[in-house]
Amino acid sequence: MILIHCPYCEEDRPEVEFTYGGQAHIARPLDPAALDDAEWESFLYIRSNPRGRHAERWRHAHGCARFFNAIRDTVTDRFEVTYKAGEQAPDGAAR
Amino acid sequence: MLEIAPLAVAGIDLATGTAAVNGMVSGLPVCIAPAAPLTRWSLRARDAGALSAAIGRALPDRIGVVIDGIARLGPDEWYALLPEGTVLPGGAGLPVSVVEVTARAVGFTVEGAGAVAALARGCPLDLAGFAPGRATRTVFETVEVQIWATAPETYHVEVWRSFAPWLWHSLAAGLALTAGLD
Amino acid sequence: MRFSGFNLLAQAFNGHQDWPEHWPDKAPKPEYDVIIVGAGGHGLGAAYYLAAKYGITNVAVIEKGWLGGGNAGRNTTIIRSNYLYDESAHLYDHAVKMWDGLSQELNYNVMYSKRGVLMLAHNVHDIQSFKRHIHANRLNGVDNEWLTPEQCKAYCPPLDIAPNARHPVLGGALQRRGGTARHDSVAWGYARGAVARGVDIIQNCAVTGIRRGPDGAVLGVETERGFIGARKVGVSAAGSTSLVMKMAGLDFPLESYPLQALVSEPVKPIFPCVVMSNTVHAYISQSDKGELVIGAGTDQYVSYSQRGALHIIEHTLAAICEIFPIFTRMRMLRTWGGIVDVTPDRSPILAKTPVPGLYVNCGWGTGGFKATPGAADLLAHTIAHDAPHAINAPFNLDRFRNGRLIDEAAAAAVAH
Amino acid sequence: MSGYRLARGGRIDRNRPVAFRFDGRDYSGFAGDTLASALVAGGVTLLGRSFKYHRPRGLLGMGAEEPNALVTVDRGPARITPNLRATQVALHDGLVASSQNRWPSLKFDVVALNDVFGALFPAGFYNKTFMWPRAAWEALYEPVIRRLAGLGESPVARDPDHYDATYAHCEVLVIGGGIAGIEAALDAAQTGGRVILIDDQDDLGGGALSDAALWPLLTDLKARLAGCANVTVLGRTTAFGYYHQNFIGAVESLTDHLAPAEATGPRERLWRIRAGEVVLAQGAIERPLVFDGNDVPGVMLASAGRTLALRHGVAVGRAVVVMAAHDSGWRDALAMAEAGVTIAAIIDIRDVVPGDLAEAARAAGIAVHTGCAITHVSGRHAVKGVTFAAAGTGPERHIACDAVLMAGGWTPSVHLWSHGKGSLAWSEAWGAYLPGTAIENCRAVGACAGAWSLGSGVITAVLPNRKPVRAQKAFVDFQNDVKARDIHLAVQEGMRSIEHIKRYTTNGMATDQGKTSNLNGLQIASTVLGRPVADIGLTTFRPPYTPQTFGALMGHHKDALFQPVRKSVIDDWATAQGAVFENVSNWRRARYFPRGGETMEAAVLRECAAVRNAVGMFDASTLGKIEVVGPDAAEFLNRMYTNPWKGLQPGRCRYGLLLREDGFIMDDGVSARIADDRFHLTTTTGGAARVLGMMEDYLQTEWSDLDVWLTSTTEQWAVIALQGPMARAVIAPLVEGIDLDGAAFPHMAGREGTIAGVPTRLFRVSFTGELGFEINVPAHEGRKVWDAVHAAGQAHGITAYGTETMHVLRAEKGFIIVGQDTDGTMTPADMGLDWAVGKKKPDFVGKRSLARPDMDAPGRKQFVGLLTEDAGELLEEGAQVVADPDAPIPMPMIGHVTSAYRSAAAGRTIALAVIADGRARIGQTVFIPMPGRVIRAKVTAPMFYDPEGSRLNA
Repeated sequence: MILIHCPYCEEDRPEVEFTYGGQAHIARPLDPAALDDAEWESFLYIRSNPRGRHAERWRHAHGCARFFNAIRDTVTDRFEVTYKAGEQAPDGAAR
Repeated sequence: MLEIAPLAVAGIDLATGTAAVNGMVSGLPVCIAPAAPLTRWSLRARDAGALSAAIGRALPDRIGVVIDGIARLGPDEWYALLPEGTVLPGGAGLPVSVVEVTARAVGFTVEGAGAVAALARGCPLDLAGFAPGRATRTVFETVEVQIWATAPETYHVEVWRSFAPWLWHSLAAGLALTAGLD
Repeated sequence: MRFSGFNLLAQAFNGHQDWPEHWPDKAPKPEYDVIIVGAGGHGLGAAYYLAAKYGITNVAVIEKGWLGGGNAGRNTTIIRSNYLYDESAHLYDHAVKMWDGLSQELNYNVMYSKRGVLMLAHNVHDIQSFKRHIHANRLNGVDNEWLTPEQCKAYCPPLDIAPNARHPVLGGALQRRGGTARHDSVAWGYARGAVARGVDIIQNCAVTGIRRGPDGAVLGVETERGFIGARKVGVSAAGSTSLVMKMAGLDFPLESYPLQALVSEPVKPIFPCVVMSNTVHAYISQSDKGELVIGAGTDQYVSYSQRGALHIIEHTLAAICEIFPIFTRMRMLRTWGGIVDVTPDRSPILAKTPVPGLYVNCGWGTGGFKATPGAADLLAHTIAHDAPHAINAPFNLDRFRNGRLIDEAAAAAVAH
Repeated sequence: MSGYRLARGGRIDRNRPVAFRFDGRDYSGFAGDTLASALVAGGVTLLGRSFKYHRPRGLLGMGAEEPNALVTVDRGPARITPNLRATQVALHDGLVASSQNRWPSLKFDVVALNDVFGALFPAGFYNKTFMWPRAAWEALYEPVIRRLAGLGESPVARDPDHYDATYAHCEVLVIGGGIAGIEAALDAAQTGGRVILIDDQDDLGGGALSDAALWPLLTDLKARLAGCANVTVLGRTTAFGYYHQNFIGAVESLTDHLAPAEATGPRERLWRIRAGEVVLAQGAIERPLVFDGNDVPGVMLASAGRTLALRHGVAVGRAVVVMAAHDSGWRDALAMAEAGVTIAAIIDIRDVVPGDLAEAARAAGIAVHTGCAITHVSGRHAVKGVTFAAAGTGPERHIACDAVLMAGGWTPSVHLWSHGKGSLAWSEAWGAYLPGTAIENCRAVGACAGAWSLGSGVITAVLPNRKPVRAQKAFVDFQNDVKARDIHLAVQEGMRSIEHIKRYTTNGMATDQGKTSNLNGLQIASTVLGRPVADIGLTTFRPPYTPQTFGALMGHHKDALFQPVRKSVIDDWATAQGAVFENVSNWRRARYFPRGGETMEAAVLRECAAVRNAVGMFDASTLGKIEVVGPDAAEFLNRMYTNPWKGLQPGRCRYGLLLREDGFIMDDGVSARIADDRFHLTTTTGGAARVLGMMEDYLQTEWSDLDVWLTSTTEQWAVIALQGPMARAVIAPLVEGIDLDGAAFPHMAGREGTIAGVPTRLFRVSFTGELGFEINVPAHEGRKVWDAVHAAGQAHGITAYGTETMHVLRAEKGFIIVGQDTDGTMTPADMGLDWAVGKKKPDFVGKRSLARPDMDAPGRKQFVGLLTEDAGELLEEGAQVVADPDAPIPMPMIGHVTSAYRSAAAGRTIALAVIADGRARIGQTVFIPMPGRVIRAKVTAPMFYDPEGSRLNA
């Protein structure tokens, strides 16, 4: 049961209050019609799936109900940092 | 053929309790009772000031804090538990959302020295530090609830109506189960 | 030396001293015709069929750890082919047909046991979904039959069909040819068979890069133990596929999730078949050693750590005991986690890639073991012919661009 | 000394005899005994049979490491538990236990034939045989193997016991209640934070309980501990798993140590503990020695012998020989001698032994043989004597004895440390792995950290012996019957990784999970491979530390509390009416209301006729409902749904179609615009949470500039669907503030007013094709309004109907049900819903995906009607549709039946289906192959009733 620091509640809360939202920073194109099928495929389906630092989205579904972003190490499952939706990942910020 | 005895009480037969239940959890007394009728409001706005003006009531600024029956649950979300009959202005045309949800949820009170232990059976939060005047949305096992610390060793639990029978019996089972132990 | 009861008896008299090494430790040769990355059941099997069916024996299987140590060594060993769509039914049934007689083919007892896979229907939606599977399976030549609750109980006595259960059993879809096999024996059987036909298996040799020529075609792989050349490289690395493919500049529609499973202490067998329930998200069988083998869905987030979470185990066991209340007093002996690679439509990718000479077999998610012989055979075919077989042609990379998905999971979506 | 109970000593209450039964015979022990100690006291040495060879097995250890003494305990009907370690079964009055894995009896086990022909069954034998003849595997070999498999019997009845679970938090969690653990807890207590101390015994003290010299210190420490209010001691509790960020799973046994009559409340409790710091004090496990005959019942660990003597006042034998490779063997022998046990001799493999020990042994009259090794143990069901020789190969000497104690050194318990992903460091001194560096806030103390002085010794693989290893019955894994020779065979056959050796031999895969076999297996592999142990490494430690009850891990998610059943406020009324229910997602909904023993078909035909001809009422409260509020409400819905919303006037309703971003239909529902900035959105029952979650995703992360907020109101509103020509007449007398006239209140309009005095949002919405209203009232008033409408409807023949009738009525109109007619792979065009797609809208969720080549390629399945040639033939939902029923298998399929019903309105059966290029096939005949026959049907438009919609707009 991982403890996740919710950037809105500013508290560490248990994993069962959260839902996972997939890879982060894949912004939906403002004008989808402008993308060709390969670019649209990348937006929909291609994922980095790294072994190591992964920028991803979580939602504090049973808490403040907000989506936020996180950098997590997919080998140790340790959260390096969490930050609010719309913000960029603090580069290399170690928590 | 392997005959398996039928269930004594099935999930479909559970009903929300209508009277208080008293018992012990980890050797401490607890009383679980249906809460008094209330009105409930979901209040949303990007700008707390606009919302406060729209409904004419003060709003807590920190998430997890309650002021006069209104808790701040998120960056743009407040939830009000107000006396029966209260009506709030609808905020029409304003960049706010005022929605009455009185009937959506049912409230229980969990009181006594064993209240934290009773809630800890299913809530993963460290409620020891959850002082009166705090409120939060969290879970009890797989069911979403809100927990309000209304007074020392006194908690108000909000749960959506259709989950209430399960939650009532899960809380009550903790009492009967451990009542005889210590 | 041939495996047989006779030889076992003969060897009993001299302390079994003459059994040879299954797969001698080999240093990699500088050049092979084909390199398979990943010594799981699929990879070892592909090497075996390249040698056995296509006479391509100058093959190396390169494994970063110990052979059979990935998902092949840690799954719940279920075999079935009652998938809905034509493409999936043909793919998985190709494998189930090959399971029959695999022990004899490999001269290695893989203990394929046709004990039946029973999928339980708990609501009207399940009934409609399973009936659709049964009718489609019949017309695709895949056995699958509808059972009433009483017939389900007769087939699997520990089942509780009480009408007032939280999720009452309203019937089931039974594939009698489904069942289980011994996972380690499959990997070891293929490894022994491949080595006997000239294939080199190189363990503890992680691939660190894919070298390509000026025309972009594959030249071989960089490894911890130096460069190993090959014009054809087949990647069958399950959860690590994304990492290996990035070495060739390819981004894949894949995400790797932990999949937890557990076994109970061994008891006298009482559970005759495999039972699966989509509604409560759990499945169960009893191994030939007497251990209940129990699994469920994946954890919710991408991860390569095999630690697993306690609340997943709690929900899985609650689900199993809801349908089999007699097992509440059984005890959990061991839990473990595998890393499964999942595609957006939950169907595998078994195809050529945009890089000439680079082939991929991945995306099997939670269902890779059951497909082992079929996937191995088709990967060998695709490599040997540099073109997919008709059965695996639909499982290409293009489907995610043109929208021609094969979405088995969607068909099970929750009801109206 | 009567039997094997010592005249004095032991931490038992000799005034409280305890009667119990084992394998049908009566015995008696004392309070403070375990089943194991009481049996040894009663002279029982044969306690079980090994898994593969069914060799006779006696006690080996004294706690969680016990691989042999596995028993079944019977606490009454449906309370029978297999595979319990007798060393961890507390004795209580009336305990009934029995041995396992033997037929017909423990003493005369026929299956021991496996042992007689053991040479035929080395490690991995089952891979080499059972392949001929091919059918024999399933017909003969596997059934026989399964008959012999398993240890105890599986429970066969519903378990009447309850289980409990709880979370807990503390600043310091100490696991292991020995001296080191208690001291760590006392130190932690000084900081004032919450401290939890876990120990699997019912009495704190761990190893010290068997060391009389430490009892005074123990008594003092336990007294100081009792004085600390902030320390919680959990006895009879096993910490079984170490998860992320110091989250520890533990199970407390609450009643198994009590006589069944006194056992009230839950049987076990799962503790989910979040700790600031974890201190591991789990001690170490003594290591057996590997020599010919080391599995004869009566051969056990020296620590077991000492515990029996000092803690339980039981002599393990009348003449005991100790085979040592470590100083602790000598100390145990001396302590046992002092307690009155006759030690016949101490044999030590080492040439040189610490002088003080040798001296003390001679002073106690114990024969000492250093530099020697046991080469054989005589006896089958009990030890009769040992043969030993200098360096194992010198001239043989014999000693008559009835027990042999092995002291092979100690293995620090690093199980939980490893679960927590702490690194391990090889220690030559211990000949085992010690904790390295932790990644969690965790430290190890006492023996499990290698910081406890138990003396020193040498590490041996197989004791030296003239006989070759393959000729020795020298056991490494006592339960799975793994001999040293099996590890040699594994390496011979090419298994070089420890993981391969473990899986090939099954060493360490029994119910004790290698606690006494992993290190010996590793040491033997190291000698055979010629590689240092530290290069080979250990197999992975996985939870649980010891086997844990499924029931405990489920907590209270059992029986009625397994999962919530969501019921609407009308459910009680439906139950009273004798409704038959169905599960839909986690709701339960009334499916039909049989009267007088009607079948479902008969009831549904009656309910349909009532709606078509008079009026019917239906509980639609379970539909998902979302209040969309804010200035940008219409803009937001415009971006989410395929339909245009900006032009919809307040007071009007619109059918909305929602796609996933991949272009496939995900949900639908009718929504009403209550005001410019307020919509009342409806979703399917199953899709409610999914739709709200998806909308919040887009709103919060893609379009966070929009001023609009979503509030779930699914359970705020009870919803009564009133459908039928008489619907308006029924509610006319109840409604105030709304002009119900057809023109003033047309189809797809929404008004606010009151009904039966209750505020309502009244919509003219019809999912049946009849004049229809959906009455939304606050849920706590739902039943009152339902009753009022039901009463008002009596004069008009009002009839309650269920989901089955709703399905038939909507099918007659060709309305789709998402999740039944669609399966997540259909586009709006496929389902004939292009009219709901706003062509002028620049974008909506899924629009770009619809432009992908395959999304409107020929051959896509399209939504159509199907009318069987035989009007009475009811198609089966899910049946496949083919163009040519005579094609060979695999027969090409062109679609399937999604919905099929008997229709009163159509006077025949009707069906809906999705068929490749379906619309182009309207009028053509298609075939539905069923087992043994083919059904012919005509493709039609998906519409069977009032195509013009005249009744709808009445």
